[in-house]
Amino acid sequence: MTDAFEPVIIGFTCNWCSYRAADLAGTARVKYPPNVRLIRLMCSGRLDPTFVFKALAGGADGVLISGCHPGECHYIEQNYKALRRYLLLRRTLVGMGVEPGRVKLVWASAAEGVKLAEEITKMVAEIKELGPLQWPQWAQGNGHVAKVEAIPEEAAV
Amino acid sequence: MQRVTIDPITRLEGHGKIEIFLNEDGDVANTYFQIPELRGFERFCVGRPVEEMPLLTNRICGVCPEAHHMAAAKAADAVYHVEPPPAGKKLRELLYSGFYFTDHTTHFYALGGPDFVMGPTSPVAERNILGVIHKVGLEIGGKVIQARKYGHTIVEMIGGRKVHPCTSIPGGLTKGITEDQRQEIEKMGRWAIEFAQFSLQLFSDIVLGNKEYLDLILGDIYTHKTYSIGLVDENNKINFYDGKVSVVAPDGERIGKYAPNEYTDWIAERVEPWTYLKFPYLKKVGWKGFVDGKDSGVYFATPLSRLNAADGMATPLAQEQYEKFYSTLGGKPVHQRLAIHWARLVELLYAAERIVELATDPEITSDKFHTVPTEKPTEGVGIVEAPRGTLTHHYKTDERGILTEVNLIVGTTNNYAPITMSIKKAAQSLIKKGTVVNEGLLNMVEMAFRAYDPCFGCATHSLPGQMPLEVTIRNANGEPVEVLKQNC
Amino acid sequence: MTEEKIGVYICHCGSNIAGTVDVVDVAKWAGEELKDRGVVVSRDYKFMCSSLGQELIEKDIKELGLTRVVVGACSPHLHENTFRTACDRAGLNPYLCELVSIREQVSWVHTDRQAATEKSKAIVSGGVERVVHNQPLEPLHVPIHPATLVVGGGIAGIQSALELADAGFPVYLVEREPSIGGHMAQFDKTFPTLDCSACILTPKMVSVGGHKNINMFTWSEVTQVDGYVGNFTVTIRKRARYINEELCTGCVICQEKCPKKIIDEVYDAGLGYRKAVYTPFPQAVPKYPVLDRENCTYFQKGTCKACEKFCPTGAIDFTQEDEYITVQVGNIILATGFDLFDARRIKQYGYGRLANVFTSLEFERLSNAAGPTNGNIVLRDGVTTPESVGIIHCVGSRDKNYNNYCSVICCMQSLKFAHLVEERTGAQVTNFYIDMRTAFKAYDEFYQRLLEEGTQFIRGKVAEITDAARKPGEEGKLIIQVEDTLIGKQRRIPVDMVILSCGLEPRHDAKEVAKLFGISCSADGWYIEKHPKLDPVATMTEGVFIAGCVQGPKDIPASVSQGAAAAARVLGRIQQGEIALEPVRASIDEAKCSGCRICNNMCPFNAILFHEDRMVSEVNPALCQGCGTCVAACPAGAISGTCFSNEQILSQIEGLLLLNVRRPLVVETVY
Amino acid sequence: MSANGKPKFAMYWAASCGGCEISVLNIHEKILDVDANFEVAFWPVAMDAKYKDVEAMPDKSILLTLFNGGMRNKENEEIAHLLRRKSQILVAFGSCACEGCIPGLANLSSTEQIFSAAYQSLSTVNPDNTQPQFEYGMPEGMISIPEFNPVLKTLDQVVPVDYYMPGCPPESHQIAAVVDLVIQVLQGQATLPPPGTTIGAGASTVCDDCPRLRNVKAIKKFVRIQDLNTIDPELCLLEQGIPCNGPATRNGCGALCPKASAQCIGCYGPAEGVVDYGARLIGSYASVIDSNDPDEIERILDGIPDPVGQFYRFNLAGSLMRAGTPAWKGNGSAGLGKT
Repeated sequence: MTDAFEPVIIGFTCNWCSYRAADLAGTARVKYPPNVRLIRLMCSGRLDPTFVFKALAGGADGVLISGCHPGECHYIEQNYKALRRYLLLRRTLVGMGVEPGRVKLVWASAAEGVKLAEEITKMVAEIKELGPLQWPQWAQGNGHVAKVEAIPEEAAV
Repeated sequence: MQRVTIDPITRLEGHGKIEIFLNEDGDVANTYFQIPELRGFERFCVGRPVEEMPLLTNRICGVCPEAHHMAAAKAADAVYHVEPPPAGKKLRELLYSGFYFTDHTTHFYALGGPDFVMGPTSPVAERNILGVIHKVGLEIGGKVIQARKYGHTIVEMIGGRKVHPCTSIPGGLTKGITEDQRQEIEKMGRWAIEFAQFSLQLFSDIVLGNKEYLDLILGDIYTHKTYSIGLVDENNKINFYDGKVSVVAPDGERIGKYAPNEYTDWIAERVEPWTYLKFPYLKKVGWKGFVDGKDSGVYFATPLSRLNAADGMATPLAQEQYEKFYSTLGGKPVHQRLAIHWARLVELLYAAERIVELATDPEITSDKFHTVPTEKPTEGVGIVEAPRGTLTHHYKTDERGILTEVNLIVGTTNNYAPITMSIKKAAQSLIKKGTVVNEGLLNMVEMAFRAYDPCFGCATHSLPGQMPLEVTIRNANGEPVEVLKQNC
Repeated sequence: MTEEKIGVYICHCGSNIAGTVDVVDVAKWAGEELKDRGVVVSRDYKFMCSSLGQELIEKDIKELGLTRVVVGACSPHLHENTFRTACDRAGLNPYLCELVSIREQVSWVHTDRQAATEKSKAIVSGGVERVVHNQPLEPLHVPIHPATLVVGGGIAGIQSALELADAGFPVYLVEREPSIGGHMAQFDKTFPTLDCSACILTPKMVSVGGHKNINMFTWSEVTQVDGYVGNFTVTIRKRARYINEELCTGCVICQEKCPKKIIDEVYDAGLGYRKAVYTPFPQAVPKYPVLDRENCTYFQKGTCKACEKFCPTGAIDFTQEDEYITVQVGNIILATGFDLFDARRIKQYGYGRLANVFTSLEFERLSNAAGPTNGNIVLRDGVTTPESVGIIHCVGSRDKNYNNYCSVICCMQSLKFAHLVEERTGAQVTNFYIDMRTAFKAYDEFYQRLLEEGTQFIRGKVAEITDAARKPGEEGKLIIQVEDTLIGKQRRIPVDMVILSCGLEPRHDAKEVAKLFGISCSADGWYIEKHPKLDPVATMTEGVFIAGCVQGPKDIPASVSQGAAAAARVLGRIQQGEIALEPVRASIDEAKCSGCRICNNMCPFNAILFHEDRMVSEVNPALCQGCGTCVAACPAGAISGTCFSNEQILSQIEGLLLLNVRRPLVVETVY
Repeated sequence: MSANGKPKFAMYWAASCGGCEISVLNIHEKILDVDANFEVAFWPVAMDAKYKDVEAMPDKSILLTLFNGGMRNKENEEIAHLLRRKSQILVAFGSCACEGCIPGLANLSSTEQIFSAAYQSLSTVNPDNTQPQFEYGMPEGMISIPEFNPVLKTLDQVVPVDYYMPGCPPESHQIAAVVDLVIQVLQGQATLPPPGTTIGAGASTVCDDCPRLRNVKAIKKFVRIQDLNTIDPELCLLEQGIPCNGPATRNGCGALCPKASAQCIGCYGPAEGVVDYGARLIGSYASVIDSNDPDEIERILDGIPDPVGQFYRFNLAGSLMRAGTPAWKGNGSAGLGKT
């Protein structure tokens, strides 16, 4: 790792909206930091909390979950399931001592390439603030303290 | 300087380890009974909802999970300032009596019993439950297995599971019992009374009828004049599930009784750097080291101490046995540790009688077995008598009932100091000028801590096999000088 | 360690990728670092999507016996099909090919060459780990039922229905109102040609009414839609007309004899009256009237039955009840149109408070020869002809307080109004606009014409309309307060009549209807097309198309073209006879399913059924749309999904994080 | 093979409560079959248990070792490595060895926190903050206790494991069945399942064995069990708002707790093929919450005050986030195949 901390963020995108938004950002040559690596799902409803744990346990410093705006789900209402899971997942992560800011839910329509790019830029900056996720050290049990007591109300929903 | 290491011995949590140091003259300089394991329940239970405790703390001990289940449930009741309805309390006590019956049976026939039934000097290979069965006959062996099964059945009927029961919640239980179950339990209870009486008869025939054993029991090796504690009801009769803890001085004078929420005024724990387990002692008297007498805070909590701390038994047949016990052993209190085995049988009879009492209680099949808590949860202490000693659970929670602090004083822990003392005394009496009585040392040291039935003891001997004991005598550099090992 | 033989192909895309990413290094890295992950060949090429590039892949598949292919190039949405087809040609199942995007997601959005190159490596590594778990699949083939459901009897729906019916395929046309025709039937003239709306619409309505392939349900609504593309089952509620259509001749004597008058809020925009039993307008199709139960004296008071008494054919039937009819269709076209913006919402314009403020629709009726005033443009009093008229554009449109979008038709309709007013009353007309938008054929010419006709134009958003006179000459007038942005002055223009050129809004129930048909609305409520440019009449839901204003505000020609276009798309499907679908589907392992029923309400397409007898749930692959929500919901891990399986995604995560090439994060203590 | 021709059997407890042993004892007469078919080579509860005797045995000379308890200290790990070397078949026996069990919750805390909770508890009198020392010099000489691990590990995070036998404790009838199987294998009447298999349990979840009625789930609120006036004895507990882990927990116990109107707490661990137990519960519980409004969803979630404890009660040490070694490691390329 270089001396300046460059976080790795895994992003889960919906095939119908946010992945297309990412495409759009590309076609429009909108710039954002290279710290995020995207995975395409058919729907944010496919997002299994396992994926998030897997990413964080595997060394990612943050996870971005994005889906269609409420009411615009290609599968009618599955993004609401994603919302429900995200809220419970976040509580669980907080219980494990992971700062809530490390996992974010962002709604982005196929037209919102710019918004997605902005959200990514914002998140990269926030994660840099938080610093590296100390998972390996926690896994060793070295001085991990569940420092995050409450969930701040900055739900990105 | 030489050292004797006995490792591992029957363990409590993890292996027990005994270090015996000899001085230049070859006499015992000191002994250390180490408990080399810690799992951290008092930490990781913090943050959990209090109603989880009867389930989580089960896992402290798979031998007496029922005790933790009950102590936790009572502490949780206290946290919510809620009383289970009468049926709830009685169901819990019935479950608990069933457990006591199994546990005491197992201990006497599988662990403690063999020493007497077979004789302390009999080959180790025979000094186990099969040996007992061979000597007293197969059909008794059958009875023993039957007794264990019956106890487990009662536990499962009310607790939902044979090991780690799951039905106690703040304010009572999740379920009751049907009339059919009640009848079955009553039937088993009546059988249990006969079995308990039979066991006492067996004890008096084989042990009391034999001077050699009596001397052994009354001998000085296993005598410590310590304080005795035990849970008693409002009439100062023994109760396993509920009441106040009575504290009796070595001279038999009751210096007081404390309610669960007063335990911190009475009990304190000492940390030693060479073991993971703490040493509880009487706060009012103070810690004077591993010594007995009225000035030393060391106390013990066993069937014997419970008899000492109480004025009698709450059931008629057990009361008779109680009186016989003291008249035979020359009045209260009794300090000879081997008498714990006999005292245990008196409790066995009490447990059996209690099963029938509760099973025939008209309220026992009521469907009012739970009170919904209405008050804000705060703090609470729950105390029950585990077979191996007074068990204390103390919880503090936030207003949602999430635990913020947990303190546990576990059954066997109460006896950590006296066990250490008994081991030292046994060693001293048997190691003189560097000469060691092999079999004697092994067996006597064994008996020393086995009398207390430290956790896991009950499981230890129920299989054909040999005692897990070996003594290595090493010099100060730790090089083995002599190895004594039991062969069979 | 995998047995697969993986080929990796990195595209330069000219300089599109190579300009920012060291593609040669990426290809080299993959060939070396990912060798023990199954990569047997790794190449870079100028244009992978070119025929030469594709041949490169095909050659390797044949000669090296590749079992998996990873292409690092552009977005799958662009060329996934290209490379899948290439693999297919070489005899490799197309679904064993994975296209990862290092253009849209890397070279086009990043600038730092090193960082971009490293990220590309990670993305390729993710593709490699994932592709190992891809399964060979076959697309699903679904037969197409030849019948089509068209919802909405406006001009767009009419056009679709006729196109399909004329091509010889059955159509079910469902209309909520008593007659088809939609908004167009309410207009007098149509811009820019000013030809009579009725004259051009009525013939189409008639041919729909009489078409042997069109089954028309007016006064009806769709209540349920089941099934999937090619095979929808649609339930239609045919509301009771209380008219026996067999017997009714459409003589409308009942309408004449009916004693009950009601203000006609729908067709006459509240300006005229209708009866309790009525046909909305003379040319209505079908010709049968409707008896409106809420207002019928007999239904409300129990006596009257005048209509029944006078009906020459005894066609009145008070016992009629709603009917529910189920039809099978292969495709659906939604053409449910728009609602007019409710001008009351803009208080300062005084509509509903100031008598002589009219909405555009009201004006359409006023100016309509068949309307309540027989085409006389008069004030609310019904007699006075206005001497000055103000027409306000963009009412409820291009306004962040109401609707951000432009309603497209307002400018042209305002010009039309201005022309009609001047033509018929000679009144002075002033148009208040923000911008004039007169694109499309012959529109701007019309604007020029109006300028010549002397219509005044003031550029500025009207602040207020009031009857509070401040200056002489304002008494008894409506004063329009506006900032004239061309001269940069506040102005007060007194007029007799104000016409609010109201914008278009999605139907009030657009969201429920969208849910019913399984399509999605944009935030402002218009239905979302599959692609805004390349596929404007299809939706993300296979087999459901949209036409006319449901997709967004548009004028008549555009609506007609979309109606025809949607029909053409459907005809194409019908001609094919079947459709191939991506095999993205979920399935349940019955051995693992404990029947907990948690997945049972996960599926909006009702693809999950529960077998009470075996106590297990099952996914119907025909109904499953492959969203994977149930897969993530199954507590037992008994549900798996093709194309996006746990193995694929978890492996991709490992690849993206380079765990496949990195040392363990935590080194085990070994004794 | 030993002198008497009987294959060697071993059972060991690391950091455990002894419930596993009790459960083994509760197979009653079956225990005699074990004695008849095996030579008990090493079983601390039963007999002489000097480690160096085991060390003296040739590698792979023990046919079957049932290993229960978690890896709480260095001694536990040493024995795990020792027994792995000496055993042909090593079975992770019971929840502690399989997934860490309740003591695995300690992985949420640091060693410092655990020690201060234990040795500064409110009944402890410890003014100079004495704490156990791994090595301590007494006047008579040095004595030692095993070094405390910073995290509790599962057995397969320390050594490769052949089979997993879940449960806290494994139910006696399941143990009996496995004993029968192994004996049949010895007599050539059966073959062993492929390594890595979970034995003595089902492949589905507790709901499979639960007699309670269940409907399509739509949860409006989660309740704390003590707050219910009455628990419907017939209806699915989850549908009553009680967070029952049954849907995600491997079957094998016979749904004992739900049958007793107590929620399943998950002691049999995840179902076949599941990567992360808690993630399955998060995904499924949240999915059936009957609201799309973030605030209302949060209110409903307040009914689960301790998500980590609820979802990882037995599984934390075996979970992706709190595993002692990186979760992806040793779990197959996709972290699958481990139960």
